[in-house]
Amino acid sequence: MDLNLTPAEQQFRDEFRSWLAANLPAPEERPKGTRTELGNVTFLKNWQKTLYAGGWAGISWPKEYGGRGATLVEQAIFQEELAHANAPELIGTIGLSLVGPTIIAMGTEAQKQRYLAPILSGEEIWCQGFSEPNAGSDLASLATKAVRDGDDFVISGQKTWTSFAQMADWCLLLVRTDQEAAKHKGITCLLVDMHLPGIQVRPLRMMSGDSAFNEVFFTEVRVPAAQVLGKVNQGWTTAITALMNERANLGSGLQVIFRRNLDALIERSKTVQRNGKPVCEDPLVRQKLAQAQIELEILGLNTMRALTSLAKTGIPGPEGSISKLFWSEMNQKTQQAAQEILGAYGQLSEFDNGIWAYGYLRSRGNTIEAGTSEIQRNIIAERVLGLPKSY
Amino acid sequence: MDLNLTPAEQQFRDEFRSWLAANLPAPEERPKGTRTELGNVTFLKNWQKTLYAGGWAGISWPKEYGGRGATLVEQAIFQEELAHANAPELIGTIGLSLVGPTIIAMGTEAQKQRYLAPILSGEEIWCQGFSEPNAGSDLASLATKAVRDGDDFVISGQKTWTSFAQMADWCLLLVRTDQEAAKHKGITCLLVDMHLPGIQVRPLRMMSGDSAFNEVFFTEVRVPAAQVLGKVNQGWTTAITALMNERANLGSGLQVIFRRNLDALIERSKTVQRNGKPVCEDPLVRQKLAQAQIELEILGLNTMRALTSLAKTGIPGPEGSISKLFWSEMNQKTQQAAQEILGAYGQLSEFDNGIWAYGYLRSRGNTIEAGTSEIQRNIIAERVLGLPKSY
Amino acid sequence: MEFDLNEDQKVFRDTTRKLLKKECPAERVRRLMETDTAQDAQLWHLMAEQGWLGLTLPEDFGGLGQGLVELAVIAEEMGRVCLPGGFLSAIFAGALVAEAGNSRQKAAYLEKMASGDLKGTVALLEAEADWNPSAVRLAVERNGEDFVVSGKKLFVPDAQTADVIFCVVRDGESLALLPVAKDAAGVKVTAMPALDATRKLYQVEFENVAIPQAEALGADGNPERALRRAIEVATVTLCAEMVGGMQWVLETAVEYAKTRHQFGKPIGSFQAVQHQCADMLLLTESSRSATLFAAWALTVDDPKAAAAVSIAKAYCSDAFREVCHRGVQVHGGIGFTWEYDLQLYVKRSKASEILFGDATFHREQVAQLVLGER
Amino acid sequence: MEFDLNEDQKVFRDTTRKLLKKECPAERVRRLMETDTAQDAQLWHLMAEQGWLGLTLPEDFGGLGQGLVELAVIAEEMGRVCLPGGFLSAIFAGALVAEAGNSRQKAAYLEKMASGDLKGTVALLEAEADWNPSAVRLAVERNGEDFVVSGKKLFVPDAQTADVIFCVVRDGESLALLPVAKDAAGVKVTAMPALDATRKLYQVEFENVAIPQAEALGADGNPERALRRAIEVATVTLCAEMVGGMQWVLETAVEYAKTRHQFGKPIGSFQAVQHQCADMLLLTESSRSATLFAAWALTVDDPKAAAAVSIAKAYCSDAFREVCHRGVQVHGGIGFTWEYDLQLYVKRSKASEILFGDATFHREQVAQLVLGER
Repeated sequence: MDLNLTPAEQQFRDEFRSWLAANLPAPEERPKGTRTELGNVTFLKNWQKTLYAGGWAGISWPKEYGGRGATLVEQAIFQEELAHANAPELIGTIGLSLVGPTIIAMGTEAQKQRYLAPILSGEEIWCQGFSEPNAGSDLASLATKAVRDGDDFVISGQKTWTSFAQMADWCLLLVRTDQEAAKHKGITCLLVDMHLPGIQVRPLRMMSGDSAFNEVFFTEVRVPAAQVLGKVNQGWTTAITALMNERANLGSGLQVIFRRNLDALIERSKTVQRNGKPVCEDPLVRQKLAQAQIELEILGLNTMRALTSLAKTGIPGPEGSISKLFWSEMNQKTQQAAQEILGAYGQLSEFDNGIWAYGYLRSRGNTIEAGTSEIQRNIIAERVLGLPKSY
Repeated sequence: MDLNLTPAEQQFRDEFRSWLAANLPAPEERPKGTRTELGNVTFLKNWQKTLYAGGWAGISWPKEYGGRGATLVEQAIFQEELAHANAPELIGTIGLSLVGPTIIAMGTEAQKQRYLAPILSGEEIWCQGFSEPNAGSDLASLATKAVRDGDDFVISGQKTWTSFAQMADWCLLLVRTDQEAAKHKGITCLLVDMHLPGIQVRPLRMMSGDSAFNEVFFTEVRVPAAQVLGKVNQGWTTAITALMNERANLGSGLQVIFRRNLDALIERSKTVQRNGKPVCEDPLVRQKLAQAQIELEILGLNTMRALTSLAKTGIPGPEGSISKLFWSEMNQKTQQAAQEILGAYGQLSEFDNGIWAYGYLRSRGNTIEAGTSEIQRNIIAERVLGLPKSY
Repeated sequence: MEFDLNEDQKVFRDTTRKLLKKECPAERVRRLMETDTAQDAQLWHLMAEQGWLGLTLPEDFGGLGQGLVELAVIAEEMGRVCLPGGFLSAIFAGALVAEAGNSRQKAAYLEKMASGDLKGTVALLEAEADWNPSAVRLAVERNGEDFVVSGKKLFVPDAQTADVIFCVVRDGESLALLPVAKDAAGVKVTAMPALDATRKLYQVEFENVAIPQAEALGADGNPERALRRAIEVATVTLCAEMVGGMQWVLETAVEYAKTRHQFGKPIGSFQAVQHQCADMLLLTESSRSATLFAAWALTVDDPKAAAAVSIAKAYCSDAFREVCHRGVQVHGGIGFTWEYDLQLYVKRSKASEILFGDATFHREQVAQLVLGER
Repeated sequence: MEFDLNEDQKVFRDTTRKLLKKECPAERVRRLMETDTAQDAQLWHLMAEQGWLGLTLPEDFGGLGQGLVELAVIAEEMGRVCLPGGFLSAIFAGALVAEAGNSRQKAAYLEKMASGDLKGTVALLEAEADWNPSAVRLAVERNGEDFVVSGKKLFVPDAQTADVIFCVVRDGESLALLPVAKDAAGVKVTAMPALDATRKLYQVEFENVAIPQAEALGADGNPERALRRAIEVATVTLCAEMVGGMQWVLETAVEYAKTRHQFGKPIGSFQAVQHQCADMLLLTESSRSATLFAAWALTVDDPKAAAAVSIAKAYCSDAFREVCHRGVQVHGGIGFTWEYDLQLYVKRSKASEILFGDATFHREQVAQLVLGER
C-alpha cells in the first residue's frame, strides 16, 4: 500500500508534463464544443498525431504494436496530466481504449499490423457497432445479420447508439452469423470499413440537443471473411472483452471532465448570489458541494484500486461495473446539485455557455449508456457476489 | 371536492369530542409504555369497554352487528379525535380493523353473533396467524397443516410475527388443508381459540428490544370444523380480504403516532442546541423538519382520498399498498431525520425515555411488516398499473 | 368530506382532455417550441373561447367565477399535453389584478384578459432570482403624479407576447405593482433562452418608464399581500400542470414497459422496472393529493392554505423530476432521444421545479410555519 | 503507486481475522454488551499480547511503530466481529499522548498503554456534543501550580473502565489536555446508556479536581493541533471498523439471499434483492477505498490527509447505515429480530455514524477545504 508515485512513475509524469508544456496548442487555437462536432475532427486528429509522434499514444499498449509499453498507472497519470493541462479530449478514444486492446487480445498478426498503428496515430477513427433498436440491455439478441457469400460476409441490419460513427473509418461490428444457434452462440465480430457502399450513418439527436450518437444502417454491405476478429460464431467473447475494456476505461477518462465541471461549480458558487450572499455561504449548498467532492474523490480512489488490481490480473473484470454504476449516479447527483445551487441561472443557454443545462440533460443518459444501471447491478450481483441468475 | 366536514360529520366530531372530554381517563391514570406490555392489558380492555358502552366501538361497522353504522369518514374522524385527545391506543385493533370486517364479509350468521360483540366490547382480543418462518413474502407457501379428524381439524405447525398473541383470546389462522392442491388452493381460514391445549406462545424479541410480535406453536390442536371462516380450501380469498383491510386501516391508525412523534421532534428541535443556538435555526434541520411535515400531511391527504374512494366502492383495494409503501418509507426517513437532528441525544435511553432510539430501530421493521416494500411495489405494478407478473 | 372531483369536475376534465389531445398534439408542441415565443394564436383563441382564460376571474368582469379546483383540473390536462405558451402567465397576471386591482382597474383589465384580447405577465424576479416578494429591490421613484422605474427584471415568462407587464417594484417599505405596456417607450424585452423551450423567459429592462401612480395596483390596500395571494394561485396552477406531466410520463412508461421486450419478456415483468413504475405512481398520486388540497384550501380560504401551497410545490418539484428520471430510465436509450416526446416533459419538469420557488425554498416556508415563526 | 495491501499486511489481516473469529464470536459480544462496561479482561489481554494496543505507538515507548494502514487492517477485522469494549478509546488516548506528550509523559503512559496495563480515554464532548475542538467550553482555572477543573463532560466512551481520562478543557484561547485519574477525588462517572451497548458512554463530572500544570499534555506545543491529529487517527480507525461491519453485513446478506427461498426460488434471484446487494457492495468497497487512503495519507502526512479523513468519515457514516438498512431489508423479518446478529451491526452503525462527527459535520469540513476557507 503506497500511493506515492514510484521514481519511474514520477519520471514519466515529469516527462509528459514537460512535453505537454512544449507541445500543447495554445487555448485560443483549440476548438470549442465537443469532440463529435465535425469541425473539430481535423484539429483533434492532428492532436492525436502530435501525441503519437511524441511517443504518447497507446500508453499501456505493448511496444511491439507501437504503444509505449508503460504501466496502467502511467496510463492513468497520462490521463491526469491531460486534465491538469486542460488538454483537448482524445478523439480516437474508441480505438485507443476499446478496439485496440481487443485486437491485441484476439486479433491475428496481420490484423494487428494493419489496424493498430493508425489508431495510435489518429489516422483512423473507430466506432463500435453493438447496440440495436431491439438489442439494448439484451445485447445478445442482436439481429443485424451477416451471410457468407463466397469469400465475403454480406451484412444487413441496423445499429444504434454508435458514438463517432459520423467520422469513423472503421467499425468493430457485432453481427449474427448463425440464425439457428442459441442467441449467444451465433454472433461474430467483424472489422468493417465504414466507407463501404451500403453503409448509411444518421445522427441520433439526444434530448440534450447534440448528436453524440448515431444510427448506422447496413444494406448488403460486403466484407471479406478475413475481417473476422476472433472466430466465426464466437463473437460474444469478443464483445464481453470489449465491453469490459470500455467500462474499465470510461471511468478514468470521464474523471477529467467531472473534475473540471465540479471546479467550475465551486467557482460559480462563489459568484451566484442568494439572500445578498454568495450561495457558497449557504449551509445547504456547502453540503451539496462537499458531497460532490467526496464522491469524485472516491471515484478516483476506486479507480486507483481497480487499476492496481487490473495491473496484477491483467484482465478487466466485472469490477468495471462498480465503477460504471458509481460514476453514472455520481454525475447525475452532481448535475442535479448544480441545478439546485445555480437555480434559474443553471437553466440558461447563455450562462456559462449553457454547460449546466446541457450537463444536467446529458447526465440522464449516464445510467443508460454503456449498460444501464440495472444491468450493472445484475452483473455485480451475479458475477461479483455470486447470486443466482435473475433471468 | 369538498374537504369540509358535512354537518353530520361535524356533529359526529363534536359529540365524540365531548364524550372524550367526559370519559377519557386522566393522563396520570393511563399506563406508560406500549399496548403489548401485559400490565397495560386490563386498563386497555377497560378503555375499549368504556368506548363500547358509549357507542364508540366499531364506528363503521353495521349497526346490526353492534357497530355504529357510521361512514368511513366518521371512522377517520374518530381516529383523529383520539389523537387530538392523546387517548390510549386501541388494544383490540386486530379484531376491530381486520378480523371483524373479515367475519362480517365472510362469516356465517352464527359466527357473526358469536364473535363480533366481544371484539367491540374489548372482552376478546384477536391475533392474526398468517406468516410462518418459511412463508413471509410468499405467504401462500404456508405449511401449518390442519387435518380433518371427525368433526375436528387437528392443527400442527408454527406461525410467526403474530402481534398480540401473548394476550389474545382468538386467532384468525391460515392453515393448509389440502397438501395436494396448488399452493393457493389448499388453504383454509380458521377461527381458533388461543386457550386450547397445544398452543404455545413465545415472544419474539425485536432488535428494538421489545416483543410486539410472537411465535405461536401449534401441536395437535383440535378445532371444530364449524370454526372455518369462509369455505374449506378457499382461505386464500379470506387472507387477501384480511390483508387489504389491514393495509387500509394500518395507515390511518399510525398517523396518530406519526403526528405525535413529529410534534415532539419539532419541540425538541427548539431545545437541543448546536453552535450556541437551538438546532431548529439550522437550515439543514429546517429542511428535514419541513420534509417530514410535508410527507406526513400528504399521507393524511392520500388517506382521505383513499377513504373517499373506498366509501364509493366499498372494498379496500390494492391502493392500500400505496399507503403502506408511503407511510413505511416516510417514517423511516423521519426517524433518520430525528437522529440527524438530535445527534448524540437521539441515541440515549434516558433522553425522552429513549423514544428516538426506539423509534429509529422500530422503523426499520416498517418496510418489512404487513408486506415488504418489495411486495407492495409488485402489487402496485401488477394490480394497479397492470404490468405483467414478475414471478 | 369528499376528496374527489365531483361529477361536473370530472366531465370538465374529460372534455378538456379530449379537446387538448386533439388540438395540442406533440407535433404542435414541437413546432411551437421552435418559435421565438412558443405562443400560438389559434390555441390562445381556443382557450379564450373555452373560458379557460377567465375561469377563476369574477363573473362581474367577464370571468366564470370558478374555484381553483376547476383551474387545477384544466391545468392538469394542459400539463399532460405539455401545452406551450402563456397560460400560466395569464393566470398569474389575472390573479394579481383580481387580488390587487380596484374596480376601475379590474374593469380595465379583466374582461379583456378573460376574452384573450389582452395578454399579461408579471415581472417579479431580479438578479438573485428569489421568489420571495420581500426580496424585490428594484426601486421606483416618485415624480409628480408618476412612478418612474429604471432597471431590470429577469426570468419574466412570456414577456414578448404580453401586452401588459405587471412590474413589481419597491416603494420604500412597501411594494408597488405597476402595469407597464410592453410597447411603452423605455421598455426593452430580450430573450433569455433556457432549457424548457415551451415557456420562454425574458429579461425586461426599464429606462425611465413613467406610470401614473393611480394606475398602480393595490395602492389603497396591501399590494404585497395581494401579490403573495396571486403567487399562490399561480403556484397551485403550476403544480396541477406538473401533475398532468407526471401522469403522462407514468402512463407512457407503463405502456412502454408492457410492450418493449428484452430477454424474451416484456421489460415490465422485471422487478427493477416494476418498482420504478410503482414509485412513479406513488409520486404522481401524492402530488395530486397535495395539489388538489392546496387548490381547495385556497378557494375556501382555509387557514392551512399557505402551508398547503408550499407543501404541494415542494413535493411536486421533487416528484415531477423524479418521475421523469424514472421514466427515462424505464425507457432506456429511446427515452433519451430528441424524437421521443419524453424529453419535452423532462425539460418542463426541470423548469417547473424552480418556477415559483424550488423545493428547498418551499420547505423553508413550511419550516417557518411548523416552527410557529409566522 | 500501489493501492492494495502488501503481502505482510494481507498476512496480518488473515491472522487477525482468524484469531478474532475464534476469540470473539457473536455469543461473546452478546454476553459483553449485557455487562456494565462491555469490557473483557481476557480479550484486552489478547489485544495487548498481539501488540494491537501499541501497534502504531513509537517503538521507543513499547509500541510497534506501525502505520495507520496496519491499524486500519486490524480495526476492520474488529469491526467485522463487532468487537465490544475500549479499543478505540485506547487508540484515541494513545494517539493523543503520542502527539501531545513530552518525552516524560510518553514514557509515563505509552508503555503501559501498549502493554494493556493502563487504559485511557478522552473526554471531549459537552452539552452540544460538538466534535470540533474549538467548541470546548469547559474552562479550567489556574491555582498555583495546578489546573483546577469543575464541570462535566458527556458521551465519554469507556470512562468506567479507563484508568486515566484525558480531559480536554478550555484555557483561555488555548486548550489544555488534562490527564485525570478516573479514581481521583471529585471525579464521578455515570453511565449514559445508549443504543449501541457494545461501546458504553458515560457522563464524567469533575468537582474541583486539581491537576499539576506540568502534567497537562502538549502545554509546550499546540495542544489543539495535537488533539486534532489524535482525532484524525481515531476517526480513521473507526472508519476501518465500520468497513469491517459493512463487510460482515454484506456477506451475511448475500449468503442469506443465496439460501433463503420464497416463491420457489432463492430470493437472491429477484432483481430487487440483487440490486440491494449490489449497492451494498458498492458502498462497502467505496468506504474501504476512502478509509485506506485516509490511513495512508495520515501516515505519510500527505497534504490531503485532513480532507481524506473527513471524506472517509462522511462517506462511511452514510454507507454503513445504508448497508445495514439494506441488509435488514434483504433479510426481511428475521433480520429484525434480537436473536439474529445483524441487529448488533445496525446499532453499531448508528453509534458509529455520529462518533467523531456525523456526515453533515464532515461534509462541512470538506466544504471549508474545497472552498479554500482553511
